[in-house]
Amino acid sequence: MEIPYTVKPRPDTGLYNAKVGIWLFLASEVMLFGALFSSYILLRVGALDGFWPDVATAWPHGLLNIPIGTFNTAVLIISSVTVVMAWAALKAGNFAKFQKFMMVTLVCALGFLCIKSYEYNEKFTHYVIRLKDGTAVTGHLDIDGHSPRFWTLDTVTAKKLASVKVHVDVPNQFRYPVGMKRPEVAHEGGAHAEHAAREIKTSDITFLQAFVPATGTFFAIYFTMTFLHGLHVLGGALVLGYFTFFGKKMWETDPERLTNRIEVGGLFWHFVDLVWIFLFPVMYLL
Amino acid sequence: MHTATTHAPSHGHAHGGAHDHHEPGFWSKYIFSTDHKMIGIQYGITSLIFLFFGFLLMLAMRQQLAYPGKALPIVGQFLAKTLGDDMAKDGVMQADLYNAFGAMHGTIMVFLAIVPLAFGAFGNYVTPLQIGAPDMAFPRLNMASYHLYFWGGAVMLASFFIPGGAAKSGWTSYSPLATLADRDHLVNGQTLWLIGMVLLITSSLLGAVNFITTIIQLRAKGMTWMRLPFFVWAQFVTGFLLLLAFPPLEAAGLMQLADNVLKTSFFLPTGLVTNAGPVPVSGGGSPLLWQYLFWFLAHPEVYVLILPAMGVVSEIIANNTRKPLWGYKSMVYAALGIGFLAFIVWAHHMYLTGMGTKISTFFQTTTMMISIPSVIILTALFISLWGGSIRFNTPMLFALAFLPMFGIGGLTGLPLGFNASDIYLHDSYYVIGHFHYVVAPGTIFGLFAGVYFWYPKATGRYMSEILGKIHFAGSFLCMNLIFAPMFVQGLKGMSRRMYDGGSTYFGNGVDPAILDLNKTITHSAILLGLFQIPFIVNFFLSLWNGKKVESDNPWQATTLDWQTPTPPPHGNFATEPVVYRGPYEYSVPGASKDFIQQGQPG
Amino acid sequence: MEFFKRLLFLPPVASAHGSGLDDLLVYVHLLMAALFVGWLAFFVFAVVKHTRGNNPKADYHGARSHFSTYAEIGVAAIEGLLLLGFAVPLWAKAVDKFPEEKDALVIQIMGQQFAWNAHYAGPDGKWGKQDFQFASATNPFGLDANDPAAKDDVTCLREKFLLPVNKEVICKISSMDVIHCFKLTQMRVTQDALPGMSIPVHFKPTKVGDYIITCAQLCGNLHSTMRGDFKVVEQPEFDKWFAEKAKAGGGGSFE
Amino acid sequence: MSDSSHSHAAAHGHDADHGHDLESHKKIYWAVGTALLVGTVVTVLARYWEFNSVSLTIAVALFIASIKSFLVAGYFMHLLSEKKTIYLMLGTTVAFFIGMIALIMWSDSDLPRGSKAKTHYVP
Ligand code: HEA
Ligand code: HEA
Ligand code: CUA
Ligand SMILES: [Cu+2]
Repeated sequence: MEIPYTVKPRPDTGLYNAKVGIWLFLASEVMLFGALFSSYILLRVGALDGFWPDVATAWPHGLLNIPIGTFNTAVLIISSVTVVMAWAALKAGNFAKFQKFMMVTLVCALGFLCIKSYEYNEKFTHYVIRLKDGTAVTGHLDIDGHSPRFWTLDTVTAKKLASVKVHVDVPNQFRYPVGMKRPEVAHEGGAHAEHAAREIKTSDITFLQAFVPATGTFFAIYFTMTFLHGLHVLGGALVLGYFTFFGKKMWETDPERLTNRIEVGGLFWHFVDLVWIFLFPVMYLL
Repeated sequence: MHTATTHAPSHGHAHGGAHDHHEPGFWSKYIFSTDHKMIGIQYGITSLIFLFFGFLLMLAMRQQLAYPGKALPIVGQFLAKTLGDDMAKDGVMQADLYNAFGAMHGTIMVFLAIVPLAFGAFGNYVTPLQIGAPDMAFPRLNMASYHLYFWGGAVMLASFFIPGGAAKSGWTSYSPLATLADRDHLVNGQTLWLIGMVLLITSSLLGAVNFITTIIQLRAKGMTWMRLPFFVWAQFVTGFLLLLAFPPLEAAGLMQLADNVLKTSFFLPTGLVTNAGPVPVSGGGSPLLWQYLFWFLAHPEVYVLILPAMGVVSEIIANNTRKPLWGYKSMVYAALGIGFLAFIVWAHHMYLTGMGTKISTFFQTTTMMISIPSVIILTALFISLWGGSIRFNTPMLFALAFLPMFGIGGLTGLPLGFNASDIYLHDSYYVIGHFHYVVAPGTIFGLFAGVYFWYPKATGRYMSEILGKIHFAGSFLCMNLIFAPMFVQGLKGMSRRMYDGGSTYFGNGVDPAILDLNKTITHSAILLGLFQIPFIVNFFLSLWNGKKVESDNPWQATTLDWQTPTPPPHGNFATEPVVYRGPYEYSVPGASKDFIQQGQPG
Repeated sequence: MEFFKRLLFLPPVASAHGSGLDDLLVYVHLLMAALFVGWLAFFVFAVVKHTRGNNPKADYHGARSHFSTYAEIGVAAIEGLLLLGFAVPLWAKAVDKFPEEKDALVIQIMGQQFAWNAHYAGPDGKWGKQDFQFASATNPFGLDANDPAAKDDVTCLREKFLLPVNKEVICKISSMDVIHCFKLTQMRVTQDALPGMSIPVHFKPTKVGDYIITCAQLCGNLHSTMRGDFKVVEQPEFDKWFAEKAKAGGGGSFE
Repeated sequence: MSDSSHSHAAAHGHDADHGHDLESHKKIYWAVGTALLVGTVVTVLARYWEFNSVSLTIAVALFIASIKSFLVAGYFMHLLSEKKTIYLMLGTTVAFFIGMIALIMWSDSDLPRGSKAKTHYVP
């Protein structure tokens, strides 16, 4: 006996096997991301009522780059449209058109990942520094003209630097949640000190860390969720890419099967898009 | 049949189509097989070995409990040599080793022994046969599940041998302990535990997708939902439990992994100070978050442990009473009810974390509600005995014993389910007694029954009845001698996870008599081990020596699995089966034989 | 009742609310026993009566009575009764109906690997300033030694502390490192000690004597040896001890 | 449809996929895509509106996100024209999803009287 309904739908359920499978898989993904979103809420509600710029212990607001995030959202949305168009092209029997749409999708996927990496790098070179006098600043280090990644206070002492130059962020560029008192910001230069460079003595520093997962619960959950999401993008792109470039043979022998594969792959892709639709406002905007 | 004709959903392609030979060699036949029966057998052997290994870990612990501070006989020196002085100085089990063995006993028994045996082995072998399918819906995904399981197990085992030893924070791995326990080793037992768990969870998830799809899509013609054998229903519900309950633990596992490796603070609150000084983390996390996510999995998980066993027992009871299951439909609805309620009772493990009245009332109400479907299933099985013509073969003996054993385990869940009485019983040996009654003489007996029952289908030979009955009688006696005294210990106030068997607490209202009980339990456990020898001998010897089956249907059973050739070939059925009736048409009035097979026309 | 409690091996109760809890334990176990015996009797009877020898031809329909439905409804009803009549009220009393802090003795309990510590506000009734920055193995409560209010605080670190008999005690349970579980077997009190949280429990000791706090949550390799000792004494004896302790330097008693 | 040798792919597809139907579907896909982009922009703008309450800001953002996800699931994933089996499966999942989040939030907020969350050094 052969396994039935691998291509043709089963009459009483109206579905072929892989479609049932992918929806079940997506159901489990819903619970996976559901747990992460629950954690997000719990961590956020439980965060200390600290204030910026002590992003390490409080819940920092507005530290992510909104324009870039918006652009990346658009990239994913477009890729979703092209995936569904690619599938429609197969349904219409047009393999060449399918490949074209798919190519756009893949470019979008690659673009998304590149932009995300850029953002990650941006965070890894962005620092929070706490000082002996109890104040704290955030900003980029300036070591020979560029900001290194992943430094800690230990790195600075190990390199025997007597002081570090910091381009301090302007706190006003960040938005405070309504009702939260704006802190008295302790840094010189007032409101016009846009990216004021400041020399800080190593001996004054009690804590120095880049915006890495260990820096605070916000970063921890931000990196975990976006990284997991990124992995999904990568996985989806690999599968779709495989069919784009190596699907011709299946198309010639069993076009309906290929169409189904693309439908299933597309469902996964849309789900990844859907997760981002929630991740974006939750991480960047709120 | 070409395996290439079937594909996994979107993800399965990584595994290529390389194993598509016509003449299967050793590797593709035994290791990279995509045939559900071979995969089922792989699962079965592996998980039985893990079951035995989990038991050996516990024997060492029991020895320590009965004779605290004395060198372990036989293995003591070996452990001292392989694991070092921190773990077994001079062959004496150290506290760290006790905790490591305890955590690994729990983990191995639950995730590497019972679930793979109940779901992976029986589910894989029997489900497609019973629904009249040629294989699972996604054979290569099935193979991937087994391999993930195997590697998950390998990682767990490897963790014994790394510096610091295996995970030692209980199978529950509560943070912050799980994160702080071994912080000076970058790769520690807990890290490997988490990696192993992620592999095992992924394996179970893929398995669940596969099972549910198979049951929905591949039922033979005429196999309507209400004609499914109860075993299949049990597997179906189990599949959903795994599918929806496991992902939160996967998420939690990844977060704890980040806590351990990347030094994040998901589960670490602000202001942690250990005896070594302040913990250098940002803080701001929540230790309870781990528990929420863990128990969101772990409560449904316990029904994963019991439902397949109930399924096996139901099949065997119907077969050996020679009559239909009483109240089949209400059993099905009860199983669905358990599946649903299982997701909303989890916080009964957390009553004493500081719960308010409202939320704990909610959870104890649901906990009481979930006991009702269990009562319904058990009652239906009891009443099924009435009017039967009972054959007492080995599978039936184990199946019958399952009923009161599960009864004791389930009933002792009630005082734990009331939060007020849980105040006294929480984390005592009463809890240990409760769940072992369910999983050990309960589930294990159910699964033993299944092994004896389907062995003739898989091999074409019976297992020996005499050895089987010795195995049964000895196991039944010993299991009760092991677990019944635990209730007494618990009620007398003895806490679990006590390396010294509770001796620190003696003389303070704690009755020293529990020390003697520790000895009783340990001796019974050793005896229990000895009574497994007939089983192991029987299992292997019967492959060559067992009595040959006279037909494809040696137990005169009704379900489709007995309508295949013995052992079933690749593709299972010679011709596509068609189903004409319900699953348990035994002793139909007026029929010429006392059973009518599901696939028999007319 | 006492008879049943002895049958359940319960150690004697030493707190006011404890016997209510034990009552519930007895009722649940009576229900369980009734079910177990009933079902087991049926089971044995059914199995013996319907062996192959006794009953060569099985009955297709089997039992026809509706008794089991009534039994199931009965089980549900009794469970509901125990739930609403006992469990919920007992719990509500335990976690919601706290005595007024002024009428009770309030102490802070801190779990630590691997010991229990107690902290009294001292005769002035004011808690000294506490912060985790000050906390260490020897100062688990993180008391600020320079705070005047801390001077008379009484801390019992890894040593026996006293409680007056027949007076409500409120314990605020917490932990500085990992999760422990504050369990007083004879008092019938259990509460997890969670780092990052402070959770109150209350009870009224009714029997003079020596008791221990056990730890009922796995907390590391010496978990099984983690214990705290306390003694329930008459009020005058307690007052005397307390005054001496406070004078002896209170907040400075650590180190 | 130009590639006649492969047009049977369409003919064998499920649902009612006549070429003409497909054309109208394609239009819908583009429209939905546009709607999604617009929704994104609106969410971002809404953030700068400074509603006078945090919860309103959150509600608006999540409301728009829900609409967007409805569009994706409904049209791109053709959930609106799916089969009963899928609805049952997803219904269950969504119920547990909501249940999980709600119960965790509830558990974390219902503490005994007098408990202090977030810190353990204040009695
Ligand atoms: C397969 C496993 C399994 C099953 C089925 C159950 C079933 C139940 N469990 Fe259990 N439980 C565990 C495994 C299981 N449990 C484990 C592993 C733990 C500990 C985890 C840890 O902390 O490490 C635990 C812990 C645990 C606790 C937490 C205790 C604590 O830590 O303080 C609670 C509390 O409510 C509980 C309750 C229940 C209830 C109410 C049921 C109900 O579903 C039971 C319903 C069944 C019945 C009511 C019996 C019906 C039968 C009859 C009436 C017939 C009787 C017949 C005869 C006697 C012949 N369990
Ligand atoms: C499914 C789950 C399961 C099973 C089956 C068991 C089975 C057993 N368990 Fe365990 N146990 C747990 C899950 C389980 N346990 C968990 C979760 C904990 C808590 C851990 C923690 O604290 O974190 C625990 C803790 C625990 C403790 C408490 C330790 C402590 O708190 O300090 C004890 C004490 O006696 C114990 C004993 C036993 C015994 C004697 C068995 C026996 O019943 C074992 C019986 C098994 C056999 C006899 C082997 C049979 C095998 C074969 C015959 C192999 C044949 C092989 C081939 C044919 C190849 N277990
Ligand atoms: Cu503290 Cu166990
Ligand atoms: Cu449970």
